[in-house]
Amino acid sequence: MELYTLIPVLPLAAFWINILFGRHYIKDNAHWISVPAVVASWVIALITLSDVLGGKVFNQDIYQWIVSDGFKVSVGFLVDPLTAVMLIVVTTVSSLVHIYSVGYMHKDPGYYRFFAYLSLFTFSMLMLVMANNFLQMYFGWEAVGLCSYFLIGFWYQKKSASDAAKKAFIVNRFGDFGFGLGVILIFLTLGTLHYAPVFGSIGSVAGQTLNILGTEVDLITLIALLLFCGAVGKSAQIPLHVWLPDAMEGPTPVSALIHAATMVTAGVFMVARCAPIFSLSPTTMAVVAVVGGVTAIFAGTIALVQNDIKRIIAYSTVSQLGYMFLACGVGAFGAGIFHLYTHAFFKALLFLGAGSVMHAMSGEVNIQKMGGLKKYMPWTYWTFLLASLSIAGIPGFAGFFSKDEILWQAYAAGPLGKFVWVLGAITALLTAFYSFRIIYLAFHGKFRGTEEQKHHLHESPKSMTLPLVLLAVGAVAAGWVGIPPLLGGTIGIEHSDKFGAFLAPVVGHPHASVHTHAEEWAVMGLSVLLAISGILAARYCYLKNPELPVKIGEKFKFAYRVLWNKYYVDELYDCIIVKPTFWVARNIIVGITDGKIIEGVVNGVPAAIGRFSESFRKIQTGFTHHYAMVMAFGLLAIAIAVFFF
Amino acid sequence: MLPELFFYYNATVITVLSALVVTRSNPVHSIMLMLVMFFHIAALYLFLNAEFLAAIQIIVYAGAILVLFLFVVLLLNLKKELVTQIFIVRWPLGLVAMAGLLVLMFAGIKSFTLGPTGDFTIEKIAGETHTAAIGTVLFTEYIVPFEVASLVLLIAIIGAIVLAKKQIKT
Amino acid sequence: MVELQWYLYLSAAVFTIGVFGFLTRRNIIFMFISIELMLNGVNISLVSFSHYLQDPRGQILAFFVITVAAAEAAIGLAIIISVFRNKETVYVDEMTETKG
Amino acid sequence: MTGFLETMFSPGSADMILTIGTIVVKIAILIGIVLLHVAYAPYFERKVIGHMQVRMGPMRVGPHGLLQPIADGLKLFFKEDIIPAQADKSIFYISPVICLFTAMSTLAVIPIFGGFVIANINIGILFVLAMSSLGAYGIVMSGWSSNSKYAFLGGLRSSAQVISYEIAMGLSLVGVIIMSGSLNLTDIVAAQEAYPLKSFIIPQIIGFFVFCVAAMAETNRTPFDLPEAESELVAGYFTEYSGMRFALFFLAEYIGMLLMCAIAAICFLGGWNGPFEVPYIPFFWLLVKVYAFMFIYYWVRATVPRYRYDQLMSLGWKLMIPLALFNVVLTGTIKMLR
Repeated sequence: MELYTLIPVLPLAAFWINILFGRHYIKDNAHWISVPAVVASWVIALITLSDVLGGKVFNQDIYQWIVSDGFKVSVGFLVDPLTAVMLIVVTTVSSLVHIYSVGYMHKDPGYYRFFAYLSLFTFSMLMLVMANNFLQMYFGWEAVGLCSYFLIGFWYQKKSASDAAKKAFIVNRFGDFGFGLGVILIFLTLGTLHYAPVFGSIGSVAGQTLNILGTEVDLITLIALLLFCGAVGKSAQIPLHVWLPDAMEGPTPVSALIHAATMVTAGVFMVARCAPIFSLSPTTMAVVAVVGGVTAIFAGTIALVQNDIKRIIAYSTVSQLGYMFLACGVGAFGAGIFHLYTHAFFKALLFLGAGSVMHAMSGEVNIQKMGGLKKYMPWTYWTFLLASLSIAGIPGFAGFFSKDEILWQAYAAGPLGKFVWVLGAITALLTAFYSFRIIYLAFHGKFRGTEEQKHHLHESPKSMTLPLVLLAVGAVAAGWVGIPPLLGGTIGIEHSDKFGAFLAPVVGHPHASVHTHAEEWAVMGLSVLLAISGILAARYCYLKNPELPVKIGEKFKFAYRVLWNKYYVDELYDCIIVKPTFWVARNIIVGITDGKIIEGVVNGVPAAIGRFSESFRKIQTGFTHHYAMVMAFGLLAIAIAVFFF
Repeated sequence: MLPELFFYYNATVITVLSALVVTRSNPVHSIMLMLVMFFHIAALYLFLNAEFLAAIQIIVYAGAILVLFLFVVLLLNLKKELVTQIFIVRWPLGLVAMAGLLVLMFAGIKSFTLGPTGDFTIEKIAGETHTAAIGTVLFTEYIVPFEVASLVLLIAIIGAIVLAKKQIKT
Repeated sequence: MVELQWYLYLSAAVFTIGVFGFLTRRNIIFMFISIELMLNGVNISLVSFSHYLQDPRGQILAFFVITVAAAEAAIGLAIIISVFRNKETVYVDEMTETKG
Repeated sequence: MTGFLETMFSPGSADMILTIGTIVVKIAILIGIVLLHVAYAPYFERKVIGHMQVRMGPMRVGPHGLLQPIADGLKLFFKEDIIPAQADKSIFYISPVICLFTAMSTLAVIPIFGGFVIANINIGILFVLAMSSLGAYGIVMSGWSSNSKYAFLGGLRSSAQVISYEIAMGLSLVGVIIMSGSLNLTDIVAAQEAYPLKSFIIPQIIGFFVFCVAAMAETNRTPFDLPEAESELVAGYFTEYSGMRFALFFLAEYIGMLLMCAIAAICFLGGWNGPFEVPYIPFFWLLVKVYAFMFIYYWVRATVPRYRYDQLMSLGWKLMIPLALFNVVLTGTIKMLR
């Protein structure tokens, strides 16, 4: 058995142990099971990375899952550069979140349950990224969705939490439906679900069309769009982004792990994994780029005015995910994955920092009621600041390299690229602004909460600050593996940094048109300028002139209202989907289908049978021998029939 | 000559004993006759190169299942059995069914021909002993049915305990 | 060498005797014994097939038949005991609760 | 067994007569030895227990009472054979025979020393287990057919006990089977030569312990002699037997004991292998081991009080069987890892 198999198996074992014995035996020692398991996975993931860096690619089936005539699916693992990167991201963040949770979930009645679910999630995510066929990926895809449901609704006594869990689950279902159809379509087209043969032969069906209701649709475009549907749902892109901000009802470590670093990025991972399919469909690529760009700016604007610290970060996540799709859409899959990788560190750090703040503030999430926390919780403050600098894209930090890479690749990718580049650049400004808005409102100035809260302020325990510090290292240094050639990063392939060169065998390399270094410098300079101006604007608005934002809000009342209400998307969905569904359910299904048809059938059939059996049951004498005799003579009759006819 | 004699002896004894088994009035006698019959079946298995099955036949059938029957018979302690009628009123019907089946089966067997043979030869069994040969097949190709069989037994044990337990008055 | 047919004749004979017992005995214990007879008849044919076809599967099947027989005996006898406890009888023609 | 049968049935084989002749001679030798041992085993027992209770034991008949067994045998021969009026005669006749038959036929597979075994079959251990499981028939049938409540209760108790402890005994032998990879008793002895002390006693110490306890229970010996508890059941399942038929039970019991000792010696103590070879007496070490084991039987009888019935059952089911299962898992794991 390969060592790699252990990576997902260890968290699975931890899950089973915790869920089976947690309630009565393990109780508050659950972390002694889950943490070592996940850390061990992390160690093996590091070994895996070094193997892959050494040029090893592992692709092997370990178990025949389904064999049904021509349909064969196995559980197998594919370890290539893309998987290796994802393994590092998932296991690192998961380990740190596990450790963080030891402090954060301390004294929670569902302690063992929490760790069991976290481990199950880690297992599912690892299955997703290590899959070597679409069905296994789909399994992982659904399993992470399920874990997300469990964990959002972890405090299920709270109605808002269970509602949010249901919302996340149902909204994801829309996307997964598309994804499932895409997988089925791949199987129908190519007769297999393994990556290698699918990607190898997808080119052969280029140009084929499918007749749907009289319209000729390009087959590959249809497949890619259906797959992208899944990505839209899972990665919370427009129009299915509504679940992610609500998902913040779950415990904060969950937000950091699932709704920032790993699960929501599964969509990006999937698109990058299916790069050979997407690359063949320019239409889909354009859709991906535009959806990503629009989501980025859309979520960024909403984040400007929100007050809930976790929701701001959640919208920021949506926005950054848009960035990643933007990169994928212009063909720079490597840049997208690079941003995914750096984003995992600084976004997890932001969430864990927010969790630390909430821990200190006894669960308060409104940044308007915070302020001046810098001196009470220095560790949290400094790590949070580093993460914010990183997300804002200040040179030297991880976020800078990935964001710059995306913006440059977008700029270099033709007219559509230019358009999404503009969206991305504006988003960069917004990102810097709202990130530092949190810093200035929460950590600077005077404390605006109650006296009781002030009395209670404290730095979080070691088990919480340690992951913060470790993630802060990542938030600063993670980007250094992908320093662009322009700044002296080694050149693997032309126009590529080390990271891109590492991933190039899997996701390919964008065909950038020839541009001058001057242009590249200009793009980079502009993004840095935007980031700095965003920070300064935030400083001006929230530190120097605290009345200014209020005034602006009064002046542009309509815009403010729209942003405050998140563009009324939830209300829109309520009107066009939720209300009609309820109406149909209540009036048609309950009233007519259930009440008349089904009940009529349900009551009518038994009544008829009852009348019929009234006369028929007299055959049942109750004598076993009569039955046995009938059986024997029946057997005899059949035997005679077979023998003589 | 001897193998034929051995077989005919066994076959006769098995047939006669099974006929006696179903017609005795005393269940204890019937069970003892069945015990003897099982021995002869085990001997047939030995003759068919299935020594492990022969041992299983004795251990499981004679040593466990029949003892279970015996226990139940003793537990019920039937006094009426010896004086009441043995067969149901319409027992000739059963005889007809039996005769019909027998004739049909014999007729079917007469025209029976053997298909292609496999690789489980006497030499192979002698080479690795029958137990090992059967075990290899059982634990590789038939491991899932084997596990299912263990579950069936487990369920049977639990079911038997639940059924036979005296109701605890609450 | 004994022909396979002879084993099959024997098997059929034991089986039909079992059928006869099952169909005609009043005592439920004897009905169970008859079932055991039928199973043994089948086992004889399985093992002889296995021998003559030189294929282990017949013996594997016989092995499973014995397993199932054990389970069946355990459950069946437990049922007998619990019926006897409630009805004080082992005669199936006195158990007609399932009459329609 | 296949080989055995085929040799016997191969038509026109000149070896046939020779083979059968050898077997008959072997059987005669074995039965002679065993009957001699069985005759003197009770004498040995009475002496051991006597000395443990600071008395002499049988002293009257012959020097140091050496002729006592012969006197006892003669007495049993001439006693009247009483058959209860209400007894089920056929079963009453046959049950002591079943007891003796199962015990005696087991002797066929016991190797006395390398090469000397009547039937060197590949399923030796299974045969032993099969026969000991049949022993229950003789006991329960004798109890039932006597038509007496003491005998009946004794029979039921005994068969329940034998069946329960047979599981533990079988499972304790599984460890040995796993380690030697064979069901053939001669092969098992051969497999032990590679181990310390030329025996499985160290790696299979748990199995040995379970086997010892189960063997005592199987043979209805103190502290598990409930079926024949004089104070409760008069004499248990053979209360109604007398004379020769009683002697058959007696014989079966002591042969059973001898068998258990022999199997313990063969499966756990290395059989006829010893620290050094004794010239001309290849079975010397087996004999030593068997008698040492038998001495432990008597020792236990002289010192340990009888168990209560529920204690006996819970000991068997709740301690011995789990322990034996644990041993199986442990042995299997170690075997797999090596």
